[in-house]
This record gives sequence, structure tokens and C-alpha cells, in this order.
Amino acid sequence: MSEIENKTENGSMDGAGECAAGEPKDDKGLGLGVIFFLGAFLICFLSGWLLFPKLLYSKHEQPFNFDHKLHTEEAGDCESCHFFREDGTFSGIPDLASCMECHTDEPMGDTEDEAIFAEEYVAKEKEVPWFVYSRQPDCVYFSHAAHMMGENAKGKMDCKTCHGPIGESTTSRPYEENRLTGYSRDIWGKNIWGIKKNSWDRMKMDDCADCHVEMDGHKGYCFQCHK
Amino acid sequence: MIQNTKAHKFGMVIDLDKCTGCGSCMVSCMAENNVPFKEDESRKKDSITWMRVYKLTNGKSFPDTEVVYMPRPCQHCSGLGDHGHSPCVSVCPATATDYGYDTGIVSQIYTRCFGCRYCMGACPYHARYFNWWDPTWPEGMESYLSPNVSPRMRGVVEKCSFCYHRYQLAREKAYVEEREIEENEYQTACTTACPADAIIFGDLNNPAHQVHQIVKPDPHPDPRNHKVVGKSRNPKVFRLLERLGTNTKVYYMSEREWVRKAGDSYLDGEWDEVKNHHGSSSSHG
Amino acid sequence: MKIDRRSFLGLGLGAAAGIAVSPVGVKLTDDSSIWTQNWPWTPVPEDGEISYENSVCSLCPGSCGISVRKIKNRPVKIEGLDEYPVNDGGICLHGIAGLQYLYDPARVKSPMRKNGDRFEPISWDEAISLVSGKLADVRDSGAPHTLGLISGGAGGSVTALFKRFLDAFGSPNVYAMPSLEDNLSLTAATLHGAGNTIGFDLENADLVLSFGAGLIEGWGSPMACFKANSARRDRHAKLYQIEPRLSNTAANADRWIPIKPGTEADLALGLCAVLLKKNLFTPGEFFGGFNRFAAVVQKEYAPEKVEAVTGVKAADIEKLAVAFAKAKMPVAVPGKGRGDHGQNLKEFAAVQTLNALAGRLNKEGGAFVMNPDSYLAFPEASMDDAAEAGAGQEKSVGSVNELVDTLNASAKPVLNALFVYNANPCYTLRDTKRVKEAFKKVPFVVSFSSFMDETAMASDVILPASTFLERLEDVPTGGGLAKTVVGLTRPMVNPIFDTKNPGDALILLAQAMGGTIAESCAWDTYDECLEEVAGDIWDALSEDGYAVVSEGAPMGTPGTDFSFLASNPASVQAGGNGDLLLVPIDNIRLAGTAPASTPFAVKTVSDRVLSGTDIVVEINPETAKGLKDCGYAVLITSQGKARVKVNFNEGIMPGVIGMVKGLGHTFDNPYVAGKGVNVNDLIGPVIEPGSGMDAAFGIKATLSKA
Amino acid sequence: MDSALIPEGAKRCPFPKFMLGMAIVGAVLLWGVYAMFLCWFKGLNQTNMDDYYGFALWIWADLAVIAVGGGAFFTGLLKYIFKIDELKNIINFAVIIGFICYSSALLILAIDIGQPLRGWFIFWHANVHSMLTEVAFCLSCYFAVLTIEFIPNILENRQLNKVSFFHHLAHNMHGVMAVFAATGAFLSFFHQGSLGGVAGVMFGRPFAFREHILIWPWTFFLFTWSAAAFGPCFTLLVTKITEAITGKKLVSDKTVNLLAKISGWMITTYMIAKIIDTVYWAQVTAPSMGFTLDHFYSNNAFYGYWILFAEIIVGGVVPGLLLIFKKTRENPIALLTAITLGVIGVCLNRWVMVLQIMAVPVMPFDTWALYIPSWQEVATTILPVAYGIMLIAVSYRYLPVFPQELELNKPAQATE
Repeated sequence: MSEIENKTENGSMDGAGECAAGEPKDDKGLGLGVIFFLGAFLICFLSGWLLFPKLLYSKHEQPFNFDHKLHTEEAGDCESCHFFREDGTFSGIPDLASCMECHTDEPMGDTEDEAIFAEEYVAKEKEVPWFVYSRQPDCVYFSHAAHMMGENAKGKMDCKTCHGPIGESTTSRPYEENRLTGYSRDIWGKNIWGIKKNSWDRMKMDDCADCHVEMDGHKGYCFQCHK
Repeated sequence: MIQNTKAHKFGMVIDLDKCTGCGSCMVSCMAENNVPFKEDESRKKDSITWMRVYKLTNGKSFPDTEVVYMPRPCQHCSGLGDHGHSPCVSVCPATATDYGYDTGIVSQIYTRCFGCRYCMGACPYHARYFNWWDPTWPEGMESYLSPNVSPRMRGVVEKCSFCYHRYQLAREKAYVEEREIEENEYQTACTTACPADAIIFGDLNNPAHQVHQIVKPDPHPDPRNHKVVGKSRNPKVFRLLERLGTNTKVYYMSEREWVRKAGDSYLDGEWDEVKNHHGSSSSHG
Repeated sequence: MKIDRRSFLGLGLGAAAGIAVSPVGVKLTDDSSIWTQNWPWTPVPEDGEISYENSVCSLCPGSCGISVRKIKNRPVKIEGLDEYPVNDGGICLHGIAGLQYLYDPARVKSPMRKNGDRFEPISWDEAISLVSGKLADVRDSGAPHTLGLISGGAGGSVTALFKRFLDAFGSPNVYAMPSLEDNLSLTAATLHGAGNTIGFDLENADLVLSFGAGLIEGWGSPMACFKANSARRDRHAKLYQIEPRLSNTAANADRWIPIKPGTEADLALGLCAVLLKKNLFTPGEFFGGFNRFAAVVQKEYAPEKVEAVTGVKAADIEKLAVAFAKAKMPVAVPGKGRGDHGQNLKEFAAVQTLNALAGRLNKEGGAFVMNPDSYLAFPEASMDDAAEAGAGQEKSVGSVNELVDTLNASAKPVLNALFVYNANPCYTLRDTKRVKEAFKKVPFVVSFSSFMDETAMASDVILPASTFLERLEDVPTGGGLAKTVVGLTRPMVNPIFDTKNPGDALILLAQAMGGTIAESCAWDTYDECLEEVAGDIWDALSEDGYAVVSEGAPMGTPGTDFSFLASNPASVQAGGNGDLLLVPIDNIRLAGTAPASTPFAVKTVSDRVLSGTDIVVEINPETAKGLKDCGYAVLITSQGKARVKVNFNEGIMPGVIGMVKGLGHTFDNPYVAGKGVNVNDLIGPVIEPGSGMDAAFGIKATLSKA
Repeated sequence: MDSALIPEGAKRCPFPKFMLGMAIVGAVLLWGVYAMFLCWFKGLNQTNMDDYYGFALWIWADLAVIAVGGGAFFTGLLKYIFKIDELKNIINFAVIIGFICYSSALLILAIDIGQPLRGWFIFWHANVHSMLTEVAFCLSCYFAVLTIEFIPNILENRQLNKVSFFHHLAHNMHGVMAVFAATGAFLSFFHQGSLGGVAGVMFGRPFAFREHILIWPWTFFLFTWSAAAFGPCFTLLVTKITEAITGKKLVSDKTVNLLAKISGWMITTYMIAKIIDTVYWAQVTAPSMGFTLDHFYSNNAFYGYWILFAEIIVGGVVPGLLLIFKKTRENPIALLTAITLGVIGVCLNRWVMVLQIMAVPVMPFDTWALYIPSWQEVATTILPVAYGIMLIAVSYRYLPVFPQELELNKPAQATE
């Protein structure tokens, strides 16, 4: 925040400085106008680029830190926790029950996060209110099965392609939510213009479409991904 | 459009002689698709019923009166010449509704729709409904809503989707079992609910399926009216407003001639010539 | 420094330009539209694992198997259960909408006590001690028989438990609401001996001669009838519907035979006469004056006479009789509409006699005279003197309608306390004013209703029942079905509100009462009780969810006693005055009895039945002099008047006004109540001598321009 | 008081009187604005539209104002492309009227859609097959053009003109106006047409559907044509009304008659086409779907043959003929009658092409649907009228809209 304040102040101070310099010459105040113009322009321009994004998103810390790396090492692969149900639907974030398959209200390790988990949730039989970075809005229908086990070879994608190397993360970064839309920032993309470097930097409809066009030469029909 | 070699063409045939007008299909549809309700639903012109059962009479006076009930879901038109330009799809300015060439199902995307209602004007079946009101439920009742169908917000158009989400669920199961879905894995909510077994739903492109065997759709354009494709070669089967060339995928069946006649408009004397004509190759059908 | 207009101009322009070349505009435009796509006030259902659980619907005696789809154990949809012996996947709109009952705005959310004219919530403990206290007083006053029970038709162990409670308490005053079940057992008792009932093998009959039975209007076990009916065509079977109005059943039938309302019995006897005359009948074990009967019907019910009464052509009567006799597997079915209210024994007996004469008793596709052999095995109730005394007593009167009259007639209370379970007499019985009066005459009324309906409002204490989705219960299939299937209703969710299974409430009461009453209900919970009393079918119930108790034609041919009909009982006439006849209509989309319809059900009702808050009555344009289609009119009967809208219907007999049942509720549910009028407000009961049935098939009325 | 702003030499009513008038019209405007916000915040349940009447009063108003606003592009076309210089005396006013009509149309559309905040989807997610898409694009582009055409006139305001930059800007813009006029004409041709297409392509609605030429149904061309034909009628009508109110002669008879004459011939030729279209539709198109003409004009309480007669004869043929004959054209009464009937005629045509389409039952067992707008609909439809009056009043007061005003009112004894 402070950084921006500095910037904006500089912005206006430049303006002030110049106007002090320019005053005697320009009695019409036209120069003054130009200076005000530049000043205002700079302030709004900078706040538009730097302040606005900060204001637009609210930050939430996860209930406690989750070490994906540790768990994948212990459990083997993603699918041991994020598994497919018998009916083909995807389980997504594990519920307390599936955590309990390994954990008890006695911590297994000695991290304080696990302690929190054991005391706050396992002991109290409360589901952990995780913030889901990749949560899509209600209008989206996404079939993990179609992408990972579709009968056609191109359907066999790995988790990384869309979710990135989250399996290697040892800490959970804060979840950022768009105050207006309630979307996770990961959907629009970290970058305010939504410019992405990796396939997992963004999860908008266009990103799905790009891949679909590439794979089967067609974006697909509305109902394929909407409900 | 995708050149889908083994594209489905999901459709329905409704046996009007079996239909009892009991309304199970209507309620099953509403319950399946999170359709809301208002205190006064007797203003039928602003009452959202994706599946609506019409009451038809033969217009004769007592005691020769006859009555038949006609369930009317979205007809999932494939449009003039069967090219997928349904009356509604072709007019939507924002591509909020499209024709799935792989299923023959006409979609409606509530989050894309901005509520211009052009599609409603274009649909002669009144199968499209506008959310004039915010959807509301009595306290607590939201908790029976299904996550498989997104509740609609005020100001958008909605309609029957042939329970597409049921197709999706069936496919997910098939995916994990690495197989194709079977015909009866995907059935609409109205079909399964009908206690009179009046509705048969399935792939019109699948000769093995009952719906195909009953309808015997004619793949060629009707020589009398080239807009019409997929005319039934079964003399007891007809479509609603077939002459307009909307090429619906909901077929109706009745033994009674007056019922079949009620499916379309005819000039004087026209009926007698058309009633015996069933598709191009009907002679050797 | 001087700041002039231009400076401000510069400031403004600068700001605008600055914002313009920043992402603000674009992002806000996009996000504001995304906001509209996710309005916080539009609900987002929670996703989760899908599961299916089987149960049985007990909304009506149909007892259909249902499959409840759940998301994370949250019920989201009710569907018909495939291969269930009653409905095989079929399901009616009320069952599908069942989840709406859970959150019905009129639900009674906790026990209630009436205070003045308002109800106040109380705890179960308070409620139980309050009720048991009152009951103790009644019993100690030495008049245990003044505790009464009014229960809905359905059988099952809960109703049985209520009866048992009254036995142990010492009261014989158990009354059932008029129901097809009762009417059929009364008919069976009259013709084939007590302890029987009648089932109709519609699945196999090749000619169904229905005397107004609304086979697709909710008669008997509705979905079973639907299935049998829709399979009809494939079996090349025929359905002839005899009815004054083109009901859905008539419209769906192969032939509709219009008949003057209330003359069905005459036609049935007319057909008997033809069979006897033409000697087309199959002799059977006929007694009780068969010859006298033969003589009477051929004299009094000769085709010409019957034509005059019924309006059915004599020639047609003869043809019909012959067709019936010649058919391979014909069956005649009684019970206008749903066969519950406004029926008379003469008609039921006459129709069943037709089956007897055609030799269709206990034959495949015919009428089964079945012993509803109760699968329930309650242990011997322990009785004290009071109980014994009460047990000895006669019931005050025969039927619930007579009870209502007696209550109103006598000065001192006939009943000091009354239980109402699974019934809404203040809405369903004819002349509801009369019923509400009668309820006022009972010092202490206890309702076991799930909803604050008309009767619950007329009671002093409400012990709210959990709905069929929240409780365990055994539900036997209801009337008219050729087989007996007992289904197990399982709790699909924990009770949403502070309600109990009426069985549990009753057990708590019994225990609070102590003594032999407690001993007679010595179970900790109703579930325990059920497991014990269901005895040998419990395993089947708990494993398969149902048990088929009886199936197929019973052995042997029962005798038929003709004494009742041989005495040529008088036909019941419609009361009141007026040039038209008002008859109630059963519409499958509206529940006629308890519980009331759901919002979904009401939504499906045609605007030619309900328009805004106006009820629409049907009338043949021929009789609608001076009236406009869709226009207003005033309907007047001796019972009262109502402002109605008029629907010209060529499908109803001239001179008849049709008014749908199930509207005009007055409780607090804006989606269902406060719409139209209750036809039972306009029709008064006409008690049939002997049977005690309310035989009012309609009432004379006038309809004039509003 | 505000005399500094009033064009030199021009007489205007006293400021208070002017403000009083503005206040009265302003009140009506506010009423409309209130209704508009009701619709935005409470939703379209504020209207009497239903699932049978998805298109109703608003869409009619849209089509109507755009039709009568057609005077702008057509006059522009004549003036700048066909170089009919005489029309310079009325072009400014035609442009202002056009500006009002099109801005109103856009405003009404913004109220009419169920999700105004998503309105831009029509551009972003455009479906090229939809006539409405074509409408949206051309409409907004042409509105931009009209704004550009309007600007120089604004800059000619006495005060603004003092700023040399503005002065030159205005001058140069006049220079290149031909380009914009051409663009405008081109765009108008398409959106007027596609508005007609909106109805003509509905092959599920036999009352609306028309045979196609290439990708366009007949109604496409009929709408463009009728807009060009009746638009000038409206321009003239408003001019006459303004003259009546200001009690001044603002446009010379020569100009008026010229425009009237052109309009007359356009109307006549349009009517010939329209009649051919109607006959073909009634005899061939509709019957091919099983519908007789009777079906569309009977068995209901409102829509009878009278509306067909009123549209084609009273509102079409009659004004057409009145305007092509010099004698009647130059008779003030006849002229006024003609342009009035013309405007009514074209509005009636748009009404039929929106509301009657919705009213006619298509399924044999369906019924006629009639509809009465709610007060909110009426208010929001009157809103643009009020706004139009105010904008004209302001423009007339402060801008040199009518080049001939001064010379036509030489002995300036006029004080209204």
C-alpha cells in the first residue's frame, strides 16, 4: 500500500513543483491547466494500475497451512485424496472423513498446522472450510472424468496441465476473492489484464476453449460445459 | 459445426392415447430442474413450466366430445432442412442458446442470456420462459435444490434442456468405466416419471432404439415440402407444426385422426391429401 | 497561485484520461456483468456425492415405492422406484413434489397448545403431561369410552397402535374417515361375510366396466391403476367408463357412457336384470333370497325403467350387459371418483353383484374377495376393569358423519376427548361448518397433524407428526388392489422440526398414563414396536423394503348374500333445491383429503380450474343460460353460496355443475390455501340408512350471473 | 438573461417563460425516469409483458422512433450525396430529430433487456446469424455518426463559436460531412433493414415470416424503404409543430414542398411494394404453412382487417397520393394531413410487425394473446418524447438550427 501512496504523492508533487516553476510566465493559467492535467492523469493512471487491483480483491488465509508436497510423498499421488467416485463424479477437496482415513485426533507429525487440524476439526468433527483456488462459478459444469479418463487418448490429461505444480507446494498461499464477482483470482488470472504464462495461470472459458479448439477443432457446444 | 461421425439425435415420442394428463411429467421436470414457483401460478402466460400439458378437444358437443392431453417440452428443433438453425438459436444475438450437433439438443445458457426475449418471440411452441421475477423459495425450501442444474436469476430466458445434466452424469460413469453410454442410461426426468409410460426417449439415429423404431424418421427431405426433414414414416406419428419446417425432435403418436390433424394447420381439404402421406420413401418404408 | 476554470478543466480531463488508460473501466464492466451472473440472492445448491435411497410414499393409501436422490445426504428429488410391485417406477405428481412437504410453510414446527384462539409452542414434555393429565381426568371420571379417535383410511401399525391405545384406555369409539377401503370392506361384509375386502384384478381384466371409478383420477392405489390402464391397449383390453362427465378416465377409455349422476346403482342392477333375463349369468353360491332378488330386479330394473332413471338407452343397456357377459375376463368396478366420499352401499353392492352374476369372483382378471389378513401381530393388550368395561360398550354411532351429527345434537358432550390422526375432517367432510361446530362440542381435541390445517386449527393441542420422509412406518396398499403389498417408509432425513412419529408420541402418552395402558404400549420407541408387531414380514420389510402379503386370485368361490339387494333398498337422492346439480370432481392434480396439495401440484392446475383466487366450475354451455365462458357467476346451494368463474365444457352432462375437490383451504400457505372454495362447504351429507355412509353424490344448486 | 447565448438577431421568448415550459415537460420526463429505475431495480415484472408477449410496447416504440428518425439519414443522403442543396435549410433539424430518435431507441433497449449490465454481450459474444446483432452494431455506429453530424451545429452556438478552435473545427467538420452522411446512409440501410429482418426471419411465426432474397427477408427492404419514405414526413411534421409553437416560419415552403414531394414518391413506390408483398404473403407464403389471411384477422377482440386497411390505405396510399400531386402537396391542410397520416401509417406498420405477431396463435389449439401495457411501460415510452421536446427547445433557443429563420422573419415583430 505505502509504496503506492509514495508513488501517488510523487505524482502530485511533481505537479506542484512544476507549477511553482511555471507560475510567473503563465498568468492565463493555461500552463497551470496542463500541469493539473498531468498531475491528475498520473494519479488516476497509477491508482488504476496499482491501487485498484488491490482494492478489487479481498485476501483470505486458509484455515491452516496445508503441505501438498508432504502429503503426496506420504499418499503417493493426487488421486489418493482427490479421487473419482464410483459414479464417475470427482470428489474434489477431500472431506473430513477421507482425511480421517489416515489422521486421528492425535497428530501424526509435529507441525502446528496438523495440531490445529486435529484440535479444531478432527476433534470437533467439523469440516475444514478450505478456500478453493480453482472453484468455478455455479454455471460451469466440469467433468474431470471427461478430461482424465475419456475413452479417446486426448482425454488423458494430468492434473498439472490445469492446476499447475500445486502438488509440490509446501505452503498454501492466501486465497484472493474478487469483491464484486466472488470469483477466485485464479480464475481471471493473477495479472490484472489476465495475461498468462502457464496454462494454469488462468481458468477462464477462453482457456478451456483454446484447448478444445486445439484438441478437436471446435470450442464445443454450450451445454458441454454449462449447466 | 463438428463433423461428428456418430452423432446422437436425442428425441422423444409421446403416445397421446396413453397420456392421462396427470401432470407427473410437469412436476418431475420442475423438481429435477430447480424451477421456482410463485403464489399465483394461474396466470399461465407467466408461469414457468418447461414441460406443459395442453388439453385438446375435438370440438364436438356432448356426448361426442373427446379430449386428449398433449405434453409439450421444448421441441428441440433442428430447423429448416435439419441444419441446426432452430427458430430460437438463429435469432439469439448473444449466442446464449446453441444447437448441439452431437446431440441434437438446443441449449440455453442463463449466464450468457441478457434477456432480449427474441427467442421467445421466434418460438411458436411457447417452450421458452422468461424469469420476470427473482426466483424465491419458502424458508428452508432451497435445501432441496439440485446442484446439477444452475438456478436461474431474474431477467433471463430458460427452457427444457432434455435434462442434459442426466446425459452428463451418465457419460461420467461411462468415462470411468471406459465405455460408451447405453441408450437407457440417459432418460429425461419426465420420461422416467410418466406413470402411463406414454413418453419414450432416446436416440433417433439409433435403429436399435425403440424411439427410432416407432418413429421411423425419414432421412430425406419431404418431397412435398423440402424444409421438412425427418418426417415420420409411421402413419400414426406426427409432429407439432411440422409444416413450418422447424423439424422438431419431439414426435407425437395417436390412433385418432382428429388428434393427428390438431398438430398442424391445414387449408380446407388439404388434410385429406396429406393424411395418407408419410415421408418420401413411405411407399417402400 | 491562481486556480481558474482551465485548471479544473485540466484536472477533470486528466483524471478521466488516467482512468481511461487503466484497466478500471474494462474490469468493472466485465465484473459487473459477472456480478449479475452470481447475484448473492440467487441460491447456489451445494454439490456433493450423489446417493439413492429407497422408501415408500405414504401420502395416500397407494403406497408407491420411491427412490430418493440425495446430495451429501440432502434429499433433492423423489422418483418412482422401478420394479416395485405397486407402481413399477411410475409416480404421481404429489409423490414427486413430496420434498415440498418437508418445508411446507404450514408445517407445525413443535408441539402447540391453544391459548384463547392462538397457538403457543410448548415442549414435548409439557405437551405429553398436559394430554396425559386430561386423559387421566376423562378416565377417572368413569367414562373412558368418551375418548374418541378419528383416523384417515390407511391401515398399518400406527393406526393399529392408536386403536390399541383406545382399547387399553377403554373406548370403542374409533372412527375412520370415509375411504374406498372401508366402503369395499362394508360391501364385502354385506355380500360375502364380514372380515373381507374386495380387490379388482385390473391388470388382467379384458373388459373393465367402471361405474365412475376414477382409475386415473386417484382411485384405489393410483399408480397401480395407471400402470394397469396404460398396459390395457397392449393387452387389447377395453375400458368402459360410466360417468356423467368426461373425466380423464372417461377421455382415456375406449367408451364413455354418460349417465345421470347418482343413478349408477340403477344401471348396475339394470345390467343384472338383463343377465338374469337372458340367462347369461353364471350360477354360484347365491343365498339370502337370490330368487327374490332376481324377481325384484327384473321387475323394478327392466331396461326401459332404467333408461328413464339413468338416461342410458335401453338398447345400450342390453348390449352392455351382453358384452359384459360375453367378455372373457370382465370386471365391474364401483366407487365414483376416488371412491371415498359421497358413495352408497347400494351402488357398491349392485356393482359387485354384477361381478358375482358374471361369475367373476376370485377369477383372474375379476373381483377378488380377499381376507385382508392383517400381517400385524400385536401382543395381547393388558386391560384393567375400566378397559374391559369400555371394550364391552357399543360404539356411540356407526360412522364418522353420524358422530359429527350426534356431537352437534346432544347437549352434554358425547366425547370428552378426541384424537385426530392422518385426517382433516374439518375440511374433508361435507358441510364443514357442521364439523367445526361438532369439534367445539368436544372439550379436548388432540391433533397429530404435520400441518396447521383446518382440523389442527380446531384442536386444543397439536402433537406434530413427522412427515413420511422423516419417519419409519409400515404402509399396506390401499383399497381395490388385487394384491396386498406392505411397504416400509424409511426416514430419509432427520426430522427438520421438533416433530415425532405419531407412534412415538402415542407410546410416550401411554407411558405417562401408566398402568395397563403403559403395559399395553411397553415399547421404548415406535421403531421397536414395529419390528415386533410386523413379526414374520419384518425381515422382508427391512431387507427388500416391502413384503407381498397376498397375490393372485384367492382359492375357491365365495358365497354371495342377496338379502340386502333383495330388499330393494331405496336409492339416495340429492338434497337441496335448484334446477342444476352440483357434483364434486376428483382431479389427480389436487389432493382431495389430507395432506393438502404442494405448491408444485397447485402450479400444474389448469386456469380452467383455478383462476387467480377464483375457482372455475364446469358446465355444459347448453345449460349455461345467460352466463359467459370464463365469466363470473354465483353458485347457490342449500348449504351456502360462492362466487365462481364458469368454464363451458362440452364434456359434462347438461344440468350438472362440476366443481373440483381440494381447493378452498384456509390455513397459512399462500401457495396452496386461500384459492377458490371448498366444495364440501356447499354440499351437505345425506346419510344412507343402514350403511351410515355419506351418500351425497351431489346437491341441487342454482347458478346465476354475478 | 441568457441572451448572450441566443443566436444573433434571433427573437426568443423570455427566459422565465422558457423555463416554465421546460419545467412542465421536465416533470413528465422525471415520471418516465422514475418508471425506468423501477424497471431496472425491480425487474421486468413491472411491465405487463408475459411469455407470450416477450416483445411489446417498448420494441414497438424502438422500431417506430427509428423508422421516423429515418428522416435524418435520408435527408442527409439527398443533401450530401445527391447534392440537393435546397435541403441545407432543414438538414440541421433533421439531424437533431434523428439524434433524439436514435438516442431514445438505445435508451429504451437498455430498459427492455432483462439484464442491462450484460447488454454489451451483444457485441462481445455476437451471433452473426441474428438480425438483432446487426441492428445493435449498425444502430450504435449510426448513433455515433449522428452525434458527429450534430456537433458542428452545437459549435455554431454564439459563445462556443468565439473559441477559434471550435470555430474551425465546426467549419472543417461541415467540409467532411459528406463522408459521414454516406456512412450514415449505409449503416441506416442495414439497421433499418435488419429491424425488418427481425420479424421476417421468424419462420416459426407465419404472420411474420416472409420469403427471402439472399439472406434477407422481404421485410428487410420494406423497412428500409418505409423509413426513407416516412422519415421525412416526421421531420416535416415536427418542423410544422415547432413553427406552430414558436409562431415563426422556420423553413421555406420551397424546401418543405421539395422534401414532401420526394417523400411522396418514396411512399407511393413503397406502398406498391408493400401491397405486392402483402398479397404474395396472403396468397402464397402463409397458405403454404396452412394459414389463411382470415386466421390472422379474426376470432379476437382487437386485431381485425381494419388494421390492415388503416396501415396500407389510410396511412400509406392516401398520404402517398396527397404528396405526389403538386396541388394537394402545396395545400397546407392537405400537406399536414398527409404527413400526419404518413407518420401514423408507419408507426402502425411497426406495431403490426411487433405486437400482432405475438398475438396471433400458431399452434392450432393455442389462443389469441392480447396485452395492455403497464403504466411503467407507458411512462418509459413517453420519457423519450419529453426528452425530445426539451432537446429541440434548447437547440432551437441556443443554436442556429434554421438557416432561413432570420430572413423568413425579417419584419421581426414576432414575440410569441
